Amino acid sequence: MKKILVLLLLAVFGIYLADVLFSLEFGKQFFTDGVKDFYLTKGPLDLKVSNTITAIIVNFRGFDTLGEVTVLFLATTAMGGILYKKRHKVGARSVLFPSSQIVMAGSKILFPAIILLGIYVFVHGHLTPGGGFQGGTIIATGFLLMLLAYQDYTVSHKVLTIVESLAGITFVVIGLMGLIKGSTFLENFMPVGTLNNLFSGGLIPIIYIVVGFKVGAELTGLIYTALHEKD
Amino acid sequence: MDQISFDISIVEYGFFASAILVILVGLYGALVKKSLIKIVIGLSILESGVNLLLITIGYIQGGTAPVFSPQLLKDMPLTLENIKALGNEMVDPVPQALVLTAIVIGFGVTAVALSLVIRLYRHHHTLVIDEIKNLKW
Amino acid sequence: METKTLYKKLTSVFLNWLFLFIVWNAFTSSFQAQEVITGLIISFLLALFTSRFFDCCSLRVLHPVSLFYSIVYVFVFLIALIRSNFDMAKRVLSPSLPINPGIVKFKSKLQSDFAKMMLANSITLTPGTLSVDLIEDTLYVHWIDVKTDDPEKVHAEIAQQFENILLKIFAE
Amino acid sequence: MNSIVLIFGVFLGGAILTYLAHKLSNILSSAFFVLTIFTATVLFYLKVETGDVFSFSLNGLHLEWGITSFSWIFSLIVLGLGTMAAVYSISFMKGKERLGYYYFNFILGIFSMMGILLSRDLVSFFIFWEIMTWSSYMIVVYEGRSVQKIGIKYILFSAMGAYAMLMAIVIIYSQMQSVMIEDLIYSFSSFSISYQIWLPILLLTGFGVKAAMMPLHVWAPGAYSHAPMAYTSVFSGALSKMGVYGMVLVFSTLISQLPEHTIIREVVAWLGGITAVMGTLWAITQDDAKKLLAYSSVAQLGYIITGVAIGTELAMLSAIFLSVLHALFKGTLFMVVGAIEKQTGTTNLTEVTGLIRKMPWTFIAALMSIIALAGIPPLGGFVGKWMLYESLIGSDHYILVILIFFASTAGFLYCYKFLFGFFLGQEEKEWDHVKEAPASMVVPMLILSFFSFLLGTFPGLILKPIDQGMQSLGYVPTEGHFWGMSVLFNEWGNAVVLQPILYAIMAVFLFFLVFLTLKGLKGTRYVTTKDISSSGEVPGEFENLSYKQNFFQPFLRAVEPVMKRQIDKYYTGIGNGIEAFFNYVRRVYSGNGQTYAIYVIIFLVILLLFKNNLFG
Amino acid sequence: MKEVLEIIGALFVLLGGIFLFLGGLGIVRMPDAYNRIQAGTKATTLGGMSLILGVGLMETSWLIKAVVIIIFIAFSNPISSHALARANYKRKNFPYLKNTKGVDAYKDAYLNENKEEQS
Amino acid sequence: MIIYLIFLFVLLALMVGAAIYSIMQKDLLYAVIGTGVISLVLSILFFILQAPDVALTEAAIGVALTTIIFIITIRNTVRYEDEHDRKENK
Amino acid sequence: MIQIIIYVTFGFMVLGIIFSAWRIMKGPTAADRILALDTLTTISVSGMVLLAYVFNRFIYLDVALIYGVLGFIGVLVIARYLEGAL
Amino acid sequence: MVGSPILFVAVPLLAAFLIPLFGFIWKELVRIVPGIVLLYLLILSVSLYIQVLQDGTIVEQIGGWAPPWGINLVFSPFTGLLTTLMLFLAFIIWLYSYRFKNVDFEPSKKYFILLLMLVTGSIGIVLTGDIFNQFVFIEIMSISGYALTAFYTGRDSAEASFKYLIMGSLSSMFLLLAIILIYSQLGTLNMADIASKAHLMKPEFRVLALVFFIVGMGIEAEIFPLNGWAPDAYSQAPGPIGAAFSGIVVKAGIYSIIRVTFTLFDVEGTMQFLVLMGMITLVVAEMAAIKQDKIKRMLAYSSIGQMGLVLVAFGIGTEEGVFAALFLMVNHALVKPLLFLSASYLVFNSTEKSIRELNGLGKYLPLTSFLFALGAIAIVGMPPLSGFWAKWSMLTAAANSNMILIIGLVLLVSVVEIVYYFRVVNRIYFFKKEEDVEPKKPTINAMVSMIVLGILIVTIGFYPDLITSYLHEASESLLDKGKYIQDVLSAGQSIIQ
Repeated sequence: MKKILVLLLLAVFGIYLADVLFSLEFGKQFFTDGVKDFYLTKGPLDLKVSNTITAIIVNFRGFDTLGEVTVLFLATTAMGGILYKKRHKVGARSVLFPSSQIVMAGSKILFPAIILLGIYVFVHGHLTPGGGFQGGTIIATGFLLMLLAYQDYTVSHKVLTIVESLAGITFVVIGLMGLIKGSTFLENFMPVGTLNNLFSGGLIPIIYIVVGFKVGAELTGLIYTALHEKD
Repeated sequence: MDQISFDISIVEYGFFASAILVILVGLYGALVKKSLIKIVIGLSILESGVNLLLITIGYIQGGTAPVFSPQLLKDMPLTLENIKALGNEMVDPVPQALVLTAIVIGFGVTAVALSLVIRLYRHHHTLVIDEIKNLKW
Repeated sequence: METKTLYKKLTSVFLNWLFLFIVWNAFTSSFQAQEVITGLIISFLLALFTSRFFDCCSLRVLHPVSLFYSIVYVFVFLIALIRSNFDMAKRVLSPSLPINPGIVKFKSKLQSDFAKMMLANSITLTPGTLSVDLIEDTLYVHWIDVKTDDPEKVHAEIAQQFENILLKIFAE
Repeated sequence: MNSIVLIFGVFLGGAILTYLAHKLSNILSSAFFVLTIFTATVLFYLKVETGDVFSFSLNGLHLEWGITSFSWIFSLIVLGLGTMAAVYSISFMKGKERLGYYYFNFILGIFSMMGILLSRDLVSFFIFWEIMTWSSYMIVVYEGRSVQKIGIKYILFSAMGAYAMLMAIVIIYSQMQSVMIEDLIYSFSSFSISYQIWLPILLLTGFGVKAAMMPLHVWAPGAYSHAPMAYTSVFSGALSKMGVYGMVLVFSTLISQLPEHTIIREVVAWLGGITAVMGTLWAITQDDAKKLLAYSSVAQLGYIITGVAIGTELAMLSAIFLSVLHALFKGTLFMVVGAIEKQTGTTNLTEVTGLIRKMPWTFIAALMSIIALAGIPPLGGFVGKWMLYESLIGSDHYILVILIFFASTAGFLYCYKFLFGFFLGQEEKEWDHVKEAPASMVVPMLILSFFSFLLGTFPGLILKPIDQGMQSLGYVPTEGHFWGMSVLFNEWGNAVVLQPILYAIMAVFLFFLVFLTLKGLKGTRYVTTKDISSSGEVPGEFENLSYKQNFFQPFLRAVEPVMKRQIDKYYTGIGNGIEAFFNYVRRVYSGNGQTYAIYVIIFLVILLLFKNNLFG
Repeated sequence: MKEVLEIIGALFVLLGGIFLFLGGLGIVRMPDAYNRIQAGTKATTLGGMSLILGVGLMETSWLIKAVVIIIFIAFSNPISSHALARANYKRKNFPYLKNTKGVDAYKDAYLNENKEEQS
Repeated sequence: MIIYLIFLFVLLALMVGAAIYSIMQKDLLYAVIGTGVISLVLSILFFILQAPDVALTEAAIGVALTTIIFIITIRNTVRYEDEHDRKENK
Repeated sequence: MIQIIIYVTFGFMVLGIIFSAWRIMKGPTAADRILALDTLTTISVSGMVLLAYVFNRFIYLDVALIYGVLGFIGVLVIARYLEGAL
Repeated sequence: MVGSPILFVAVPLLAAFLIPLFGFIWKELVRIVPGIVLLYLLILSVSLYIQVLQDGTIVEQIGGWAPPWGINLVFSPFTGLLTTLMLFLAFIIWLYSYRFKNVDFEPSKKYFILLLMLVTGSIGIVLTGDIFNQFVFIEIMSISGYALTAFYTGRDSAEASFKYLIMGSLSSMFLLLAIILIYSQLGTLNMADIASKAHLMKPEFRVLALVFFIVGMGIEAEIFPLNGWAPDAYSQAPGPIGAAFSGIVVKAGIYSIIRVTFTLFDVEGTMQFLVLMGMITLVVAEMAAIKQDKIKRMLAYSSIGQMGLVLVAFGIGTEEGVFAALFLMVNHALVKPLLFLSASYLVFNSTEKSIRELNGLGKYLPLTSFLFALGAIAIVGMPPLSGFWAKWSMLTAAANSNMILIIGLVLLVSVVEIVYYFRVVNRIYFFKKEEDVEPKKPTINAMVSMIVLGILIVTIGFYPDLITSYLHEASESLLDKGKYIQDVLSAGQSIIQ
């Protein structure tokens, strides 16, 4: 009964949505003077950032990114708060037993590489696809690999917290520096360099590195908290 | 070999339709399924559909990713005209930026949701949503 | 004793650094000065942090002999891989599915974890075999076409060619 | 400083001071309490004159405070009764808990009533009205007995009334962008016809609740009987008069402007009449003195409402006169009950007997008030009722007259019951320890009953100000023919024609009373009402043999069909129905998160389906 | 030179495609999980490697990165399939043995391990 | 040419199919695998729609992280959607 | 010529995808599904590289690289869960 | 230049990131720092607000890019008012929860971070001039909300939180869909830009976007069929958080829906729709409230009802209506937190948190009970407290727009409200205390915070002119759409040239 009702409702919803969306033509631009053109010219020319998406995320709409980082931060905090129990079982392991020697040996060599990959992704955020979030996620995945492979692998919560906090603080402080040095929050106050060089884009790589560290630490903490949740 | 023109005008509505379908399927899961985890799965599927829709909106036929890589610039001088010409052949970067944010946010929400599911299971020893209604009326 | 651990540590940091630096350059695949310098710094810092896991090998791997055998290994491996694929293709495509699966075991002579892992991986990718588990130095292998279950013979059949080269690479 | 603001300041400051002083000592608090009310009273009569206006603006509204000669009359009721009740309270409340709370709300009550009288605009009127409501509510529930029932009923009806009033005020404001009562009177005729009909009805609903008009009276008995008696005297005496005050305003200024006002007048007058009859009947059936008086109040207010609704000059005059008198005698009677309650611990008429010798002064006060209440000459009640009959007859409401006459005659029954039950009859050992109430309780009673006597004898004392007040409401100045208006008055107007005869009757009655009492004192053996040895039969063990038990049995049997249909029941039924409905509705919050999510989609689909209708 | 490389690359790509397909076919046809893992891993690993190498050859400036991807695939795929096989065994899904005559040398080790855990 | 379209349609269909699969599947582990497939296909679709950044993010978050969190939840709760199935499968 | 080869390759990949999808649907054990997912991942990585070539963007290779690495860990997670280690 | 609106977001974020570090240094800092931050922001907000009233709207750009391209924060008299109000409440709530029960044990760090972020999210929603940025802030707010709702481990809080989460996810989906529709048509995300170009959209897109916005933001704003999460969340969250929900979060929700309907789209019929929805919300909520036996749940329903009233007032659409709505919001923001705060001390040690357990507490917690009663009187709109003036403005606004039926209904519903509030007050004062409930005396800081609210309520009640001029400014600034667009879009011009 409920299923039929829901299906009917969804059908109506879908039909209306499709009706409107199908009036759009796939692969066409539907507006004449959007903000897009501005970004596509200012990004490479003024900011010297070849990846326009990065330019948008970090600079034009950097505030969103600050919010986004905060969301992740909050998700970690929230998870900690929600899963909080008064007594943690002494010696609770995240993983019941270690994996086979093959995986252990493999992860030993993959781990630095994955971390390096993460760093590469966020350092080159302004040149290639990817950036802080993706890099951070990759780093967290690297830690996840270690946590999966080894039973006794621990990540220091304190270090994670410190990294996370420092990164967050740096982000905000950079923003505030923009307010002081320039006139607005998150304004670029560094030389922008030349397009497609590693050292270009002014603040953008710096912010993305900060974001990378922060996201990496946050997601690692999140996974770590979740893994230790066991009855 | 140069660009193979990836002409997908025939599938004009394919992306829209499947995005909408995914949204609907996700919604169905969130609305009908009894298991809490299933609901969360439904919600995350929903998310994916919305993201796909957003990217589809930003797609421009024959456009390429909005990254001015050296390969694309080919030693052109960095003038406004050149950049504009290149930019006109690129897809809309704004929806992509938005989707990036949306994905990360969605992940955060999923994480919180799942930790709540664990809490609920700890408390009620069931995952059936119909049995978890101590708070009503 | 202390000097030895320090030495071990330093080698692992150095090797790690080298490894990461190579990987970095492979990632960037542009050899601009900026990139290289950044890569040096980053991979050094990272090597410091992750060196505690990077104990796969000693400095011996940089010896020319090792490097030579490494290349040999790659070729042997590739040949085995291709062979295995054709073998697999044959099995898959033949309508009767000519298989006789089973799990066999043998003991490996290799010492270091890394070497054992390489061996296991190689075995996985070579014809008709799939390493299921590695306990101490006993390797359990799922063999799609079991010919024998005597460990010695199995060893000769499956692992001999790789193990010899690996022994040379890691000089054990 | 403006004198009005000064008085309000005194009230508020006094209230807070009293409350705080209560934390230190009860005596200090009591002193502050009485002092506050006295100071305010004195200040009011010394300082405030009719011309005084204090105007200010608040939230973009122009508000004004000032006294008119009409509201001055009601201020007499409020302050006079208030002062007396305040003095009475001190002894009455001695030894009770939360005195500070009581005093605080008492002062606020008096303050808000004065505020109502002093407001010249509707908004401050409403504000004071609401302060009055909740401060009185606080005292109604003060003792906490069946508070969830009585208190809620009171606050519910008050709120409905107040909101009806607020709605009217809001509409008035939107119509003329001003809330001054004067402006309302002038521009009322320019309102559209539907407003002209609906606004008075809304206002009357509001006032009718406080004045305990027929279908809206159900809160009154409970509230009157549950408040401490010291406050009930104010409650029933003064607070309900605020409703009357408002009704007078509405009838004399708004409804009189309506082209077809008679229907409203008739309806309200009939409601008043029915209120009177029903109140009386219910009062007769009560065994509890408080309840009895409470219903009697309802009945009395019925007369007044009828008078107000008829609205001829004489009717209005009589209604206002009755209001003043009702304040006096009902105030006294509640105080009497309070005194008895204080001394004996109960107010059940069937239990307490023969207090006449133990509480003689109380008895005198009670007697005087009862006479006034019953409308027996020479006390004030008679004058008022006479005038009412006269005005009703004068305006051709013969059936109403019969109704009211019936009510007031039947009223004798409960008057008798009250008097007899408490004071006369056999004495019982149980009540031997009972002593006269303390002086501070007796004196206010006596003063009040003296005034009701005075006004019965010299109604001119109060009729003159009333006349002046009515002039300010737009009634023609009656200076010339005023005394001719009623056949009752002598040519000087300060006394009643039938005076000497009445005095004679009174004297004989009193003589007999004294004689009988004296005779009874000698050599009579008192048998308690529970003495079962007095008869051959063997009644039940604790059966009360007093014939107060089932006092008016035959009469009650006669009126039973009328009594059975209590309006209260209908209200309860409606209330229960509504609550059940609400209970049903709130099941939409099913507790299932998924259901809520489905609601979202349903809502969305509805919006989608009707989007063209909804959004242009 | 460039053309030749392109042609070679294209051939590699085609080979890769075929092996990817074979991998898919393998996991469909094989009778039990272990055999499927064998088929899937080998075929897709080689398929992916050769396809990527082919692309690297077609566009020589991409070669280094392509090799990196190849190495990653070659390194990680066997590990994951090994982990999968082990996990499958630990879930008591014992291998399909033809005519129940085949050998299962791992069973003893597995049972021993379980005993240790229980004790 | 037509093969590209088939490729695309297969991907789109696979995505929708995986969505339906993971909603309908009683075993939550398989449902999680289904979501993995969804994000995988989604990632390719993003890639095709010229959004490498998004594809990267979807891959990074959708494949490993979401999976691990779901898996952890399943580990801490139950693997099957309703109690009935759990009994049968144990 | 090259174009045709690429078309054909895409065709093979489509078949591979369909087979893997079928295996995911069909099961029967969890390992089969994960294996299919793994296969799908590898095919996707290859497909991405090929698409990068089609689109002629070098930077797209990064995506494939990262996808390869992460897909491996995703499979490992489920494998470890199946093992009972999580 | 006193400061910049960006600080309202940046400083709390900075503090939130710093708090974990402070936790390592000295545990007490974790508690103190948020208070300092909130106080600082409150002062800043007040001074900025004064400046804004004199010099006109401040439009703060971020990243140095002019509004259509960059994100901007708009500190207008309207948003400034809300910001100040929220910050004030946040400070009060912080003061209250400084030593509140369960906050005292370990995760207190998280509690304060989340509280700070809840406030920041709400403020961000109000200040931002960008539709997607608003979405991000809504998510920040919601996630902190989920976590805070589930903060108590013992109760059914996780259940409430999960419901909230389901609804919140749906909400964010609809918001994203609406953003997609708008972006596909206009290519811009800036609110002012959208508002100025809205007529360019195809009508079906506009209406669909509006519908999605209404559904999405209606969930945050607790419109009737969308508010199932609210009572649960309010009642299960810790007391101060319930106060924050009713005082801060809902305001943000209402703001967002108002911004969309008033500024973004000019679709005919929206106003009537708001009135309709507000009315339904009001009626149903009060119906549900009357039979509640859990005190906080009752307060929650009452809060929803009040929000319905606010929507009705907004829906009247005239300047007076908006003024009344703002007045109602201010009143509600002062009173409902007071009720929540005092109620949570009243039911502090009871397990059921039911109204029955309030019996006779007036004697044991006199001041708390008194403040509760004061709040009750104020919320039902009895003079002379602030609630009356709010209701008065609302009713006169309705009367001036000839919505007599609305007046009648609102008043009827108010009667219901009175009934259930006075039932509770009766119990507090006039019933015998239950044996097993041991009342707990509020701590000093909690007392102070409640008293401040009480004093404000009384003050506004006696002298509403204290705030009315600000409210008028605010309502004018909300209604003047042209000025908003011009303010925002012209602010960038100077920088571009």
